[in-house]
Amino acid sequence: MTFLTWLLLGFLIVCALSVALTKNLLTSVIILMSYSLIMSVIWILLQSPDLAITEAAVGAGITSVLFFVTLKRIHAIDEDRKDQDEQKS
Amino acid sequence: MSASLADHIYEVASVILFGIGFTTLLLDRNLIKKIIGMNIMDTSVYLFLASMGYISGRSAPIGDGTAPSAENIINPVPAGLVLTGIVVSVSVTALMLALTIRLYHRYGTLDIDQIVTLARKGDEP
Amino acid sequence: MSRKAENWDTSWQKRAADWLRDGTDALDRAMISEMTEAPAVAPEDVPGAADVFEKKVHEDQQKEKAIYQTLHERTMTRGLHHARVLYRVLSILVCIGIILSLLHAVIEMPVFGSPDSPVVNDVSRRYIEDGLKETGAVNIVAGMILDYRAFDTLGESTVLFIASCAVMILLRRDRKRDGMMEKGSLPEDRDIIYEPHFDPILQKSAAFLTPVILLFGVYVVLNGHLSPGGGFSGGAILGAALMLFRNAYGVKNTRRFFTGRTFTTVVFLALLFYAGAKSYVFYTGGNGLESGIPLGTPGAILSSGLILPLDICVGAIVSCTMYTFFALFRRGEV
Amino acid sequence: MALLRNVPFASILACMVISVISMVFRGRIAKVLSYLLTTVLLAASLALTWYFVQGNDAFVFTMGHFGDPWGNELRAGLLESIMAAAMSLIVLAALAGGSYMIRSEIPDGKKNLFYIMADLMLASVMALIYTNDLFTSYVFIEIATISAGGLTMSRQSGHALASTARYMIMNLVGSGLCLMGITILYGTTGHLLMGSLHSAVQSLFENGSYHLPLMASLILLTVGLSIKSGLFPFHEWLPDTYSYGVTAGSALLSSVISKGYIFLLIKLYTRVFGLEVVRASHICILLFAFGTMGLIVGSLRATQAADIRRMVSYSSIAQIGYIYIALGLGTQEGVIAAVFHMLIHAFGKSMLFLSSGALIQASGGASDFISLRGSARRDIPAGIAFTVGAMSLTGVPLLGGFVSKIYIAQAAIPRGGLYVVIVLLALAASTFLNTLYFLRTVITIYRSDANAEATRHAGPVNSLFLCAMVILNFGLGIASRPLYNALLSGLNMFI
Repeated sequence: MTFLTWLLLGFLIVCALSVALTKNLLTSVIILMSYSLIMSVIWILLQSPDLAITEAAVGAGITSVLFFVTLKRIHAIDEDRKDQDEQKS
Repeated sequence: MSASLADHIYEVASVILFGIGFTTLLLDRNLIKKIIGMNIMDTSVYLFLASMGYISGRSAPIGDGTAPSAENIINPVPAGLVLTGIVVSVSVTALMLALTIRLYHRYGTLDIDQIVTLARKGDEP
Repeated sequence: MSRKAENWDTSWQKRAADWLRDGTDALDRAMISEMTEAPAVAPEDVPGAADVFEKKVHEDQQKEKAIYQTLHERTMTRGLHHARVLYRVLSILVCIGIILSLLHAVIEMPVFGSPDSPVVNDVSRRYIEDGLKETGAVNIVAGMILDYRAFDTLGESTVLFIASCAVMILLRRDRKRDGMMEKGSLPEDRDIIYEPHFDPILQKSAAFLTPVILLFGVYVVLNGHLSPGGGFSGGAILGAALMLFRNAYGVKNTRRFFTGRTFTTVVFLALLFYAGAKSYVFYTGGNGLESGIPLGTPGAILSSGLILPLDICVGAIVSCTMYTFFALFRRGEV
Repeated sequence: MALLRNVPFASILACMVISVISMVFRGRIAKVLSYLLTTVLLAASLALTWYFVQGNDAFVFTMGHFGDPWGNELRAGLLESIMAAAMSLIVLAALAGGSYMIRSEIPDGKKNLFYIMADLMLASVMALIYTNDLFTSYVFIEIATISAGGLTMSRQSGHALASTARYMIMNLVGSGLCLMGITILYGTTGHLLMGSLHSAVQSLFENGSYHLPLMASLILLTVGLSIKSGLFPFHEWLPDTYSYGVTAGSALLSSVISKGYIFLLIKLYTRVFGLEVVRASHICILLFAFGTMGLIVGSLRATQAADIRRMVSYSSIAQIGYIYIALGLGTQEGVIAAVFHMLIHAFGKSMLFLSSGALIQASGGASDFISLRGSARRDIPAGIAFTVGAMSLTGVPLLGGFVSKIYIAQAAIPRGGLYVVIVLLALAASTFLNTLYFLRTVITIYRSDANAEATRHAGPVNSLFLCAMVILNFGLGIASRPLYNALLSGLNMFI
């Protein structure tokens, strides 16, 4: 039990550090997703199943989807720009 | 020091996460990274809060239809507060992401310093 | 040594140095290539040599000027690089400083998991021991957030509401005045390129999964007072199911049952009911009246007074808001 | 009479309900609803004030059937009701006085969303004023943050969006620190309601246990709230945010939201930690020092500004500095002087923002000092209002700013020694600088110049409200003694 706790908390910190240090945005969003999943396991360890369900649905689910859609929009804007530039030149 | 650190393992972990998240939110220049940092910071505080409610050897705050005894159940208050907090942070995240999309449309960059400079120079990129 | 040099580009030291410098030194490389470029030797015995010589001197001067220019820029950007390195180091120091100072305070906090910490007091005891009697909810957390501390939760639903309004300010397209707004939002046909390929695998699995997820979400919402979950988690699950459906079947099919008007109506009714019901409870509570809401038998699905209807309201608000966030992010329209 | 006890809860709920109803209507109806709401709230808060002036004691309103340590609570006293009345009046004035700009700058389909933001901002400030519960105040801090962002960005220009991003980031940092502070406080005491917290914190300080965590939470809460209200080292977001939004938005941000945060901080100091504890900790000296520096830096930057709204924004930093100086004295007189200056600044600054907006409108939309020449001749009420506001904040007798400066100096005297010297020097320096930049502006706007054909008047409603606010400012200056006494008895009820 204690070992599991140490492992999960260590994992959380590693995730947070790598999110802060990676350059690629998609990677960091995916790491954030796994961070949220680990967090929801920790809520179970802390005997709070309500939080575990909410974190899994909101943190790992909805928030990550919103991040992905944002990245997609940004990518789409980039493509749009490129198209316009090509049309101009 | 080390003994007391081992007693406070959740608190220590959440403080470290808080520091990482706070620094990313305040000092990273990429807007999306900032938002991620905000999420990490918020969840770290929730971890801190929830770890205060835990009492070793007791079970989750769900009864079985009979009046439970306070000796067997963990403190339910932090769980309720964290539940509220999670929803608040997801709303703020959505708002910030929407703002990021608009700013990227306008200025074609995610770097907040560049955005501010461009905004000062004149409206159009 | 040579091995090390070979691996330098991929080694962690290089990466760390790059990270510290915040990117590669493109300018340095350009500088080096310019410096090492062999100067073209002009032939001496061509007629009009003096002219060529003049030209060459001129070119040299130009080149020199350019090099000075680059040198100047380089020193300037060197300064910038130093500033960036300083910035990074500073941010690490700030991080460590915050962590250490908070650690200092935190290790004096009550020991983790001990039953004697100040947090375990009358407050939690009453929630646990009398919660069932006073709120009728088996799930103590649900009883706490929707009855004892209901004002917080009302505030939280309001946060969702105001966030969705703010996202609308930012992303909703106005059909009438589209010209005045920036041409930001993607036109529909453009969106189709990025959106549905009407992928058969996705559609088949969505056809199977969406009802299951919806059912689970409804279960979580309706059992909020009996089991873990409640309005927020259930609403988020329902919202996720809507997103999945939208991704698999596209906008047109989703708009058959969910438009901006649906969002407005549902959120309007749910929030008004929520605020009205809670105002009644606050009014009676604040003025020392009985609320007269029956609590029912604990454990039954129709029990615990207002908690079940409020959970349903919260679930409706959360699911619609989450889906609306998604739709606005996708197209600027629900 | 018993009905008046419902005013605090009813005003918060009314704001929420009106905002939800505004969602289904168009901008025009939403506007009417907002006006109606603020008027009713103003009347109700005045009635509540009258109820307390009669000699009734402060009361606690339980939100639900469970009292102090278990459920949420609101608490109302004289201080709270005065603040609530002032805030609803300012919201009404800002919305009505700035409506010409809302009409032209915000797209039609989104006007109702702007009014929703304003209504919810009023709800959050009301909740911050009345609440007796720390976690509720966190939730409403977030609502205030989002609504402030919404008010700023509804102008949709690139500037406004960029400054909203900076504003939101700094404010999220502040909210995170506040949440951490609340968490530590909860972890050491086990309470969230201010009444129980107060006794728990006092007994902990007497025992000497958990001293470090308590100090940490005090510092975190102070730093968080001062970041959000724009105290000196954290003020960088403020000028951009105040000068690129719509006029009504800047007036609301500077006069209502930042005051809500400061009021919450005062509440924490007096009702949770107790002034003795705050004075014993060094945070007070820090606030005092930062307030002084903010005063000087804000005034200096204001003299350099080339744009009228930027100048007014920088002068806001200086005025926030005054409030923190008074608060940093750590005495009861200091707190009253801070509240008094908060009121004066709220009225004066909203008037300055509104009148400068009208002057800019009268100069064809340009806000630099050259285009503004002679604008006061084109819009006479706005010119008068700007002059009066400038005079009040500079500290001309008969006006509120003069009295509040005297109160701040008076409050410093009991602390003795260095405090008096610093306060007097800072007051003198800032008065000099205030005179410098306000005089320049007033001379500029009254100069005759060729720009006379660019006349777009801000409308009669704007002029009407500006005149009303001019009268109010004079009233505050002349009737300062009763107000001061009311605040004093309010603070006594408070603790």
